[in-house]
Amino acid sequence: MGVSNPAPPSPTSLHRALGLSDDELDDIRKVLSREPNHLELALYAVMWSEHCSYKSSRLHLRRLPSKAAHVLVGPGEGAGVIDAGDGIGVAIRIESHNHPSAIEPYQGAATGVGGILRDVFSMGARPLAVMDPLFFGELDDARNRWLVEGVVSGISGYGNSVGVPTIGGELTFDQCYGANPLVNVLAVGALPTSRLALGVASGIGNYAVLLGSLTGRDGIGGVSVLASAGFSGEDGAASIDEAKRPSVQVGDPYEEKRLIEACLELLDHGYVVGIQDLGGAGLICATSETAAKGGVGMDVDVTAVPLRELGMQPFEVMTSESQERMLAIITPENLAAVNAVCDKWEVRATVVGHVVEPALMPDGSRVGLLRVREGFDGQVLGEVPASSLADEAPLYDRPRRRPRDLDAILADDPSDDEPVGDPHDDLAGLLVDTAWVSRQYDSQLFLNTVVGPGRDAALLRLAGPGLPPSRRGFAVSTDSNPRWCALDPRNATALTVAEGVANLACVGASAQAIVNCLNFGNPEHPEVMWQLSESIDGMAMACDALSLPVIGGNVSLYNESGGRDIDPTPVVGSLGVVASLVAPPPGWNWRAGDAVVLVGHREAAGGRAFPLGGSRWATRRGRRGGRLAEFDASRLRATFDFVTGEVAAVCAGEPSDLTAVHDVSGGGLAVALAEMAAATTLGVSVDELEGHGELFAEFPGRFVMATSDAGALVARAQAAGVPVSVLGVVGGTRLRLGTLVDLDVREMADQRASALERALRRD
Amino acid sequence: MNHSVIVEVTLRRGIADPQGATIERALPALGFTGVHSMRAGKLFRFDVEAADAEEARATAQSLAQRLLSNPVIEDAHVRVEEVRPA
Amino acid sequence: MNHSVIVEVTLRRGIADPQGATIERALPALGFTGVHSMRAGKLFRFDVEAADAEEARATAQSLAQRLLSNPVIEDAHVRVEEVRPA
Amino acid sequence: MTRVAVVVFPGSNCEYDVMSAMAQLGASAELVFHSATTLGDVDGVILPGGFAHGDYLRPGAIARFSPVMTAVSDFAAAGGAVLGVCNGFQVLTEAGLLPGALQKNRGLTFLCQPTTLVVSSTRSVLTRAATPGQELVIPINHFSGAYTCDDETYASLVRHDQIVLRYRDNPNGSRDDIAAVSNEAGNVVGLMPHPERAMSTLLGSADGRVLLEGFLGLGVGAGAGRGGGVGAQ
Ligand SMILES: Nc1ncnc2c1ncn2[C@@H]1O[C@H](COP(=O)(O)OP(=O)(O)O)[C@@H](O)[C@H]1O
Ligand SMILES: [Mg+2]
Repeated sequence: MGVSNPAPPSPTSLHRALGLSDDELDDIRKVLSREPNHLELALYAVMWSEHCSYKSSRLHLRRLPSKAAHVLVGPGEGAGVIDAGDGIGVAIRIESHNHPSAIEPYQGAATGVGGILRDVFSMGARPLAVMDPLFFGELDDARNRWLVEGVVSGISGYGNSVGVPTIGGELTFDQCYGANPLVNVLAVGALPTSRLALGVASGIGNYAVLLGSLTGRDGIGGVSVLASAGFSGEDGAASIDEAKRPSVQVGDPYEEKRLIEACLELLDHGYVVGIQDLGGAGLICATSETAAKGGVGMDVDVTAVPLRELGMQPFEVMTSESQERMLAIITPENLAAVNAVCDKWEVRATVVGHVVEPALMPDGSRVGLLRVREGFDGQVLGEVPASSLADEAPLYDRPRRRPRDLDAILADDPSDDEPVGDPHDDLAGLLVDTAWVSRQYDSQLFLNTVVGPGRDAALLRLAGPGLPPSRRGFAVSTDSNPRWCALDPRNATALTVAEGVANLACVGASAQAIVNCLNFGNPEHPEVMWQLSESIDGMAMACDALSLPVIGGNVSLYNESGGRDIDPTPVVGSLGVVASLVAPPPGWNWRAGDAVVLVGHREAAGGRAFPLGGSRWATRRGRRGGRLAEFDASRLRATFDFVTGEVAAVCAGEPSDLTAVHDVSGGGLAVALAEMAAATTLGVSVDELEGHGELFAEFPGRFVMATSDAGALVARAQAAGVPVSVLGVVGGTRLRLGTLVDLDVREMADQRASALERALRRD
Repeated sequence: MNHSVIVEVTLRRGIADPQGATIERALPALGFTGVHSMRAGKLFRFDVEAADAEEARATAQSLAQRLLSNPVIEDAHVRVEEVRPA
Repeated sequence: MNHSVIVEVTLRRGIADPQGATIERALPALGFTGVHSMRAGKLFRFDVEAADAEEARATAQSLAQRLLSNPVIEDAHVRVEEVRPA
Repeated sequence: MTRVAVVVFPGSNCEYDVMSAMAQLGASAELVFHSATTLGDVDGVILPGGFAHGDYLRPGAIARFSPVMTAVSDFAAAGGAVLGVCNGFQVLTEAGLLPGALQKNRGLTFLCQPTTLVVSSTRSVLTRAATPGQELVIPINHFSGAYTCDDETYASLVRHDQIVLRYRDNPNGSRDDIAAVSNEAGNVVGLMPHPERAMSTLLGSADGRVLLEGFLGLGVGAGAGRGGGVGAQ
């Protein structure tokens, strides 16, 4: 299939139609020392978009700590990688697929899974697990129910079929996500450290081979406008050819499955010099980034790219976001061997690029040029410095402003509210089992899943095809709290990091690193930029205090609808390692007669003993103001270390009196106790509680533990300098919490189990 | 009156159809040559109680758009087939 | 000559159709009344190179029986639509 | 039985899990790619779970035409022990090696959850080491697992004692709670649950062992079931 000639020089309005500002056009002119042509303008437009260049957030992201001795690869590659021991690296990455999911929930979510997996196996890691933090509007709206069902079945349809277990996630409902749901996807993979691969092009004369699907007009964002500009003359934005509308991408998990197997086999054989996935901005992104990283030039032959549709323009070929494609850099000698592996897996492989010498500039410097050509020896359709696309995008320090009404909101504290109403209703409304979601996901493939969805963190054996033998395990948790973040994004994000570490501690894993997905509103609103900056500072503070590197992330901005921004929603994915995993952790399985103890400070750090600001309890009552607990690093560290050690001993098969562990998180102590009772249908009786505040206040750093020997556990906690108090004894069929709650456990458990499905089915 | 309706839902032109493509790739091995442009879609048959075919078509059209397809990626085509007393 | 073919695959009578039943159950809540006997099926469109419509139909029929449907639970119906030069 | 072929279609994904279960039981298992025309010198064949050819069209619909399936049919016809797990079961029904078909689950969602199975026949190569009425906790993991057949086929299944396992609490709408069926001879079995996922208490259950041990002819007393000597070729 042929490509047509480059379009004539751009009309002045074209760059704006493509989403480039006048200043950005000037920057391009400076880089090129001439006017860009249509194709070049299109390449800059996609590469300098917010999505690809992080132009509003890059300045702030630099404040996050990303280094540690065990970090093999930090931010900037497909995924971050840590050394997990035993010669095994663990790769992790999180990304958002919010906007596509809002219009086609099934395919939007499905292609989100596909994209994040490619990030992980582009590092040479076999994808072992997916998690899916999801945020929707309230379920009384039919469209939101349609979105939930579509998104969940999309993740299920793609993840199960591609053969990667989905082991957990988040599920949050709030009116602020009504028109703008958030669909984040996290993936973890593991590799023999010797197979680590990077997205770098090197070796003059090497080939860039495009692997996988045909290229169609998928997801050609604002650039689609260019098409009509190219054909319909003067005003680029005036008429959009219907046929060239950006089209929704459709996922093909079967292609991806074969692509995973083929790529890992290529890497095992050592046939690959560098490899990168094709994500946003497609081929132009993969070619310019690999060339820029290698300091080389690259010639790309647009006519070589296998196409799905007739009549595609060069800019469409270069920027298409067709799914299930990878770019591998190989030596010419290995081409036949690469083709043989690809044939076996029925994966298309086409040489589309040549690595070339950096060009000699008039000033004597050498610059790697990305050249788009019609045939390797044919006409040059566009020619730009590769690094100008990849690394030299504009950087904005957008105005920031603390919301003017924030003080009033903070002062309106629900902690002072009289607990009118029925605490049973309050508790029942907070108990929602997410099993309706997670049972639609294969959570067990590879025989690694020791703790699957529905508990605290997920815990998996660190094992998989092609990995060296190991007794280790790894744990993953995703956490977020937009209600907190709306009040105090700095402290809230720090506390969210702490929640993640607490969840890992519950399965005996010590936290090694985090990744983040920063879902925020419109960065052109100074309040949103303030939230983003505060949130990043809070994350940095917590990570410094807990010695956690941030090894990757993703920023999703412009999450708004009708001019209203979503509540700030930083999602933290945390990764931990268990040194010896030969027995399951205690989980929530307390037994009759066990003592139930609260480990950690009973009262929050900061102003109030039992803060209800931003709690689920308050939100249910329509109260969205108030103050949060403070992040107290030394308290948290001591408690986390103690709990992690206690549970890790159980995982290692050591004798222990510990029978159950659960951290106190969303919904507070009442919800934690109710969840444990529901899991076992065994009740508990707790006498002394400080009223509804202690039942429903939310602040991390507290754990409910059950033990067959309270004296021993209390002694160990005290020796570690961690506060501990005995709450009560397990037994009977009722959940009794002070004088406020007295419920039949079985009934409560049934209600909790069916709550989500009832809300979705409206009965 | 009962109108028997058929709604055909197919992916819009330009939208990738992995299912159709996979079926097409399997054909040569089965000895089918000369078969191409395979596209997979969905089919719904149902009865609509309506005074006349036009009313039935309108109901079916609305159902097709709102529930049976997502216009962002799919086209829906409605056919009113036969009429039987309700 | 290219013959454009449509194959409709529907569940055999007597075989339960949970998808059709689920859609039908959802209808009243969406304001659709008088719609019933909903059955869900599949649709395949493809081109067959053949000398004439009969040959095209025979190829499509065989494809429909051998691959596109599972005769244990499904019926397949073949329609040759239009003819275009190959 | 100690040598087992594990058939890999493009899109299969439980092959490594089955391999590891086989290794745990001391059998030597080898992956056989779908394009192979022979199975090699083996005593049994397993078609693992996954999504052969993406499950596009229908689960198993394209896979059954793979070259290796001719060898599998011949092996089965000669009395060899053949096991299809989940997607493998779907392939065996599409290939006509087992009666009936597997339809979408009643609730129209994928289901990954533990189920309790009741052994209803011990005449098959899968259940020959189990006892009738024995309950086993084994997870399911499928979208299309509702066993379907016409009345005539059903009567014949009952008459020939081909219903191998039933769900205690039917999760997917299968006819008569059927979770596994065999052919008339009992040497070809398909089941929707995943016994290889129930091999260790670390992962929740070890109840799959009795099935896979039986398949390998381990723990089968002389004269019980069809015995271990069903290997062909
Ligand atoms: N969308 C989802 N997909 C899969 N699992 C989920 C999803 N949402 C929640 N879960 C699981 O439900 C459990 C409870 O989630 P959550 O209340 O967020 O836990 P915590 O408060 O401990 O962080 C976790 O194991 C989580 O992985
Ligand atoms: Mg938790």
